[in-house]
Amino acid sequence: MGELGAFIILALVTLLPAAAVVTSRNLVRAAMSLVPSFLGVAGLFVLLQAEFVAGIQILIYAGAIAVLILFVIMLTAGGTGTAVRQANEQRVVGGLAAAALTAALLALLLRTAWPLAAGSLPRANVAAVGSAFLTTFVLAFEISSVVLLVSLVGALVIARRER
Amino acid sequence: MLLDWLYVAVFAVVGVVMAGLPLALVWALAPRAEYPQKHLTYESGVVPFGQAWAQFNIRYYLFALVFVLFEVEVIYLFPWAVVFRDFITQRLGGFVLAEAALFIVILGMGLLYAWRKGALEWV
Amino acid sequence: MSWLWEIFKATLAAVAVFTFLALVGAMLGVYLERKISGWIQSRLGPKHVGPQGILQTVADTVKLLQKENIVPTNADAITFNVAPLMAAVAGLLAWIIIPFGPIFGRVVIVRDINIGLLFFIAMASLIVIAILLGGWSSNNKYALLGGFRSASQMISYEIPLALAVLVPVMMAGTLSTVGIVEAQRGGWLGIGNWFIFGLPGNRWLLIPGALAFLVFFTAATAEVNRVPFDLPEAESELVAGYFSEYTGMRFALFQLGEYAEAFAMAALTTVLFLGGWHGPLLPGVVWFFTKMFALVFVLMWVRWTYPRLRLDQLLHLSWKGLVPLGFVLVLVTGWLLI
Amino acid sequence: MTVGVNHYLAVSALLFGLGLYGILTRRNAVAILMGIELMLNATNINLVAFNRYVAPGALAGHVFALVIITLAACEAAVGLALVMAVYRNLETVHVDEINVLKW
Repeated sequence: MGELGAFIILALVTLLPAAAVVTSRNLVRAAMSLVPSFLGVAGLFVLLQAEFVAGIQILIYAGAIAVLILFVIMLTAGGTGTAVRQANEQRVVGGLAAAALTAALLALLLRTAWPLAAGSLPRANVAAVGSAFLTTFVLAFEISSVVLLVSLVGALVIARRER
Repeated sequence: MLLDWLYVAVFAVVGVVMAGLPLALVWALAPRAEYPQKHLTYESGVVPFGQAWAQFNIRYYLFALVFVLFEVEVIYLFPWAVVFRDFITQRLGGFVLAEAALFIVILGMGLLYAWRKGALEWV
Repeated sequence: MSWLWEIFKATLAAVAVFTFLALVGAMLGVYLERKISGWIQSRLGPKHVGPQGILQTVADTVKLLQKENIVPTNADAITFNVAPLMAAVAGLLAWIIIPFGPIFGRVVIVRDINIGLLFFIAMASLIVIAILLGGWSSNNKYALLGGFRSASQMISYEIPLALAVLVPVMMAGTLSTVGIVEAQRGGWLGIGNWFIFGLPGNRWLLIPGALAFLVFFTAATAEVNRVPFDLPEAESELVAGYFSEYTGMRFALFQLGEYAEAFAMAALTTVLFLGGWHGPLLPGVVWFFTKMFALVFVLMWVRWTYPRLRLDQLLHLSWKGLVPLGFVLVLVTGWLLI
Repeated sequence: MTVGVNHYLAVSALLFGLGLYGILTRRNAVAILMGIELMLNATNINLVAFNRYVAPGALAGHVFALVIITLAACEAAVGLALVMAVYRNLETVHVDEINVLKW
């Protein structure tokens, strides 16, 4: 019973701020409500026994990406967004399209019989993730550093005016 | 494991309540003398002018950008650090260290690039 | 219903830790700071309220309770109130993983999360958001710029903090704080196995261990915005940094968050590098608190001995000094461990 | 009743729909990026849920989710660099005003 209660609370903590992000008129408040949504998702990861991924979610999403988004909003005077109309004119059509896709997704996901397997994840999943990274997923480990390098160089070239 | 994070959730909720307690006390106790001048923002005495939003300058963003990309590197180094000693006992220490060294060197080149291109300069 | 009992125990622990932080962290911290800075400048510091001025901070708090909470014109009231709460709660949450030492054979710790250190750094990164929102919501140019500068400083010092934490994690092979302290047990006079002195197996680890201690303590000082890194709220700089619009109790909440984080950083440095509760004769908890308050004393002592760094020197030190040094330390530790 | 895989799939589908709504109906480029972050979170929930319920043996789902978090950070960094460049040149971040093919 406890886990279901926790799940419902965390699902609400994820979905309600996410709704606020997409509908709020004030842009900084939208970015601010992004943080509880990320923390709610981190809570869901904890319920799924993915402790390391939950820690990384809090650290990277709520701690770094949200800060970057807040920085850019404040730097591009988005903060004054309150006066400017935020939603474009295709609001109704967009809403319908999103609702249709969500309904299709729900129908697809909830109706198929997933091959559930018993068993639970290794307890110390930091060590398990570490050994997975270093043995079976070595390529992902190394490619990620190349992706980080490329995106760092690319973002710096785009953002800075060539002097 | 779930219990640890139950403590974290309860700590957050109780923290917000306990931090809100003095605010509620102040709301109850503190006097209210409303006059418009009091609400003007403090510009060291000068009458505030214009909107508060910062004029456009790129260097704040550059530091946030470099921060995000180097923070992401922590994802890979933390599990490596935790599992490093187990690999040493399996005589695989050199191989694993080489992997992490390659990872760090590639990212070090990113830092070097940002350094040479002056992205880390404040001016 | 076992989990109802667990929630009750958790609330008790939360109330206990919060009052400990509010009393020891904020009140005692402010009192110590004023007394020590007085002593360093060969003056007396607070003396009148209570014996030796011990009740000075209590008087300050009561005074703060009567200060009116002013929200500046067309500021974003919700964010204005949420930011200090967030800073205080993040400071509180950082204390969950700090082990105080064994009493009757059981280690006193709120919860030993097995990704402890990652959780601590994640909480430290949440404070940056509180500062940015506080600065933005005050609708004051100087507060906003102060928020930017302070946030830039804190995010720049999070990378060396994370890299310096890697060294003890590699030596101990676990992220949980109790595990790290257990790995520093024993050794000559109970001190020999501290990570600052390297592992018993090979003493060469002394070099990366001690250097990582320095990098961690410097980054911790910068994370907590203390001199020589307290540029954002420096008197000579912007009006009062990100909390120039905050009056009364909300300002005190920001201070509580800051002092709680300062004490947590000092406690974590003892856990990571100075062997937590290990020490020759005295019981564990006494050792832990002496080391923690020694580091808090160093934090306050540094305040009156080092000039304040300009923002570009400060960022220069982090990105061009501590981050490359952090990388080198991780690699050298790895190489020495093989 | 216990929490099954369908619960998590429902939450991630809803989050995905909210993110899509955000992308389709927002004028500000940064708000669109926020919608993308929500959709990426939805996929992460799916990955970790499947890893827990369908294949608890290996940690493939966790590793995949971590790589997605890395790519989300890179995408946010480059996307916001584009927004800054557009703001510097065209003084606007509203996507429907950025219709000039030449800079």
